[in-house]
Amino acid sequence: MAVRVQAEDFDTGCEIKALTAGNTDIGAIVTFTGTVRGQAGGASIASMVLEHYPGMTEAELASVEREALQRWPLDASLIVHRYGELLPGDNIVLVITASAHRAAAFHAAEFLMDYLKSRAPFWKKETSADGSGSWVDARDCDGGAAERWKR
Amino acid sequence: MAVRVQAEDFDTGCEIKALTAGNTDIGAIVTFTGTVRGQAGGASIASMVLEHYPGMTEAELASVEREALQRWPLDASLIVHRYGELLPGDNIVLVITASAHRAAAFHAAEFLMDYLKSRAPFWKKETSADGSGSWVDARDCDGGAAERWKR
Amino acid sequence: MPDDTPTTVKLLYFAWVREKIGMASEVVSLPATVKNVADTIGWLRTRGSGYEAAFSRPQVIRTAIDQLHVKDDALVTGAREIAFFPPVTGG
Amino acid sequence: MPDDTPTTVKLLYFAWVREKIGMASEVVSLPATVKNVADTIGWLRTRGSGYEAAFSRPQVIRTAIDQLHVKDDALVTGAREIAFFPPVTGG
Repeated sequence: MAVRVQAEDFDTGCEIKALTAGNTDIGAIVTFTGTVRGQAGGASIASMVLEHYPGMTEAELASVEREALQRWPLDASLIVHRYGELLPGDNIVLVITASAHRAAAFHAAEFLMDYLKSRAPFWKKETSADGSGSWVDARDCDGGAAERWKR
Repeated sequence: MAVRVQAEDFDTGCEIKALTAGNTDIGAIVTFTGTVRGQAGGASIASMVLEHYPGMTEAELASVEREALQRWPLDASLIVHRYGELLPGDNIVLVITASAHRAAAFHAAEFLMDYLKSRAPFWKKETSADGSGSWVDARDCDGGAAERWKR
Repeated sequence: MPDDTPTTVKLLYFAWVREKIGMASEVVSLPATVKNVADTIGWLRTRGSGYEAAFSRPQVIRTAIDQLHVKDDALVTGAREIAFFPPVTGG
Repeated sequence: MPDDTPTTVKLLYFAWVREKIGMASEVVSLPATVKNVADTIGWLRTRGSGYEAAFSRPQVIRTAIDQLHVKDDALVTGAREIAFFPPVTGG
């Protein structure tokens, strides 16, 4: 059960090993890795800057993780989110969930991503190939994706 | 788009890298890793043997993968399933799905696991700590999990 | 082929079906009276106590013809390979 | 605290709110008439063209008080830190 906000890259394989080493109760591990796409709405992206709200980011991610732990029987979980300048293909976010139950691991990971996208204070600014920068607009469907977990 | 049936272990991190290297269209990568649990119904498991039907296994996994590709916009996918003798904590199965869309990657991975568990000709025999062996019974809920994707 | 030509086919057994029968595969000539999967199972049960033990609960036996899952009423005519096994437990 | 004591609070701005205002944070004394988030935004808009540009569409401004998401009618009394930002786009 951990949350990290960092400028450094992460390695999904290493994070899985660190999270699950020595635990033979698990059975099911789901990871979600989000990466920078080279295209956005037809335009080429040269780079991206992820701004965040230090302190609140960690608090929101921890809160989202606690909510997942209350809903699903997880043996382990991890959220890693990067900030700073990123290039196409770079890692942005990693979510790992581990459980004895396959469905729990899948649903908790999907929940974590949906909630994180609607709540964690990050903002993306894309720089296109011609050097112009623009803030990414929030997509309505991200709010909707989080909405369906309401209860 | 690949299927592998092998005795050897796999490394989830390496498989992600190999599958997605150089592709900056992706954005979302989901992995499911299934591992051998050290307990089954309260009894300790010393080891497990996975028997399979060579030829049919590969054909069924490829068929399940084709079905997923028809349903979701995937940029890449991989199914790796091991056979032979395995110990608690060992990897059994890996599914990776990569897409521009987070929901597609999640749902396709869950579908692949549900279908694979109901269709791929593998059988698990567990050896308990006292040396007795027993074939694992199919769980009704695995059939049900596949059933909900019917259309 | 004419109805009364015996079908020569490879049978494969997996998991506890294999263990109860005591072999992994065999080649047999199916009698002309054996038309579908259920007939094949009925005929196999007459071949000895191992077969009888393996197929005593036909409802838990799954079948593949030429490596495709089939139901009990699937015709075995022209089959090259028929496999019998318990419900699968991979993943 | 009595109603007419001015609230001294740290304001934080992120993303294009920060860019339009031209700074990332400042410490201000809110007038006693400013009771909630909507009042705060209304008051900020009177402070110059950068603020007016940042808050010209209040419906796309999100607010956190002491690092918790709040709605426009949340009271600012006792707040140590109020942050204004566009809808989040992480993940």
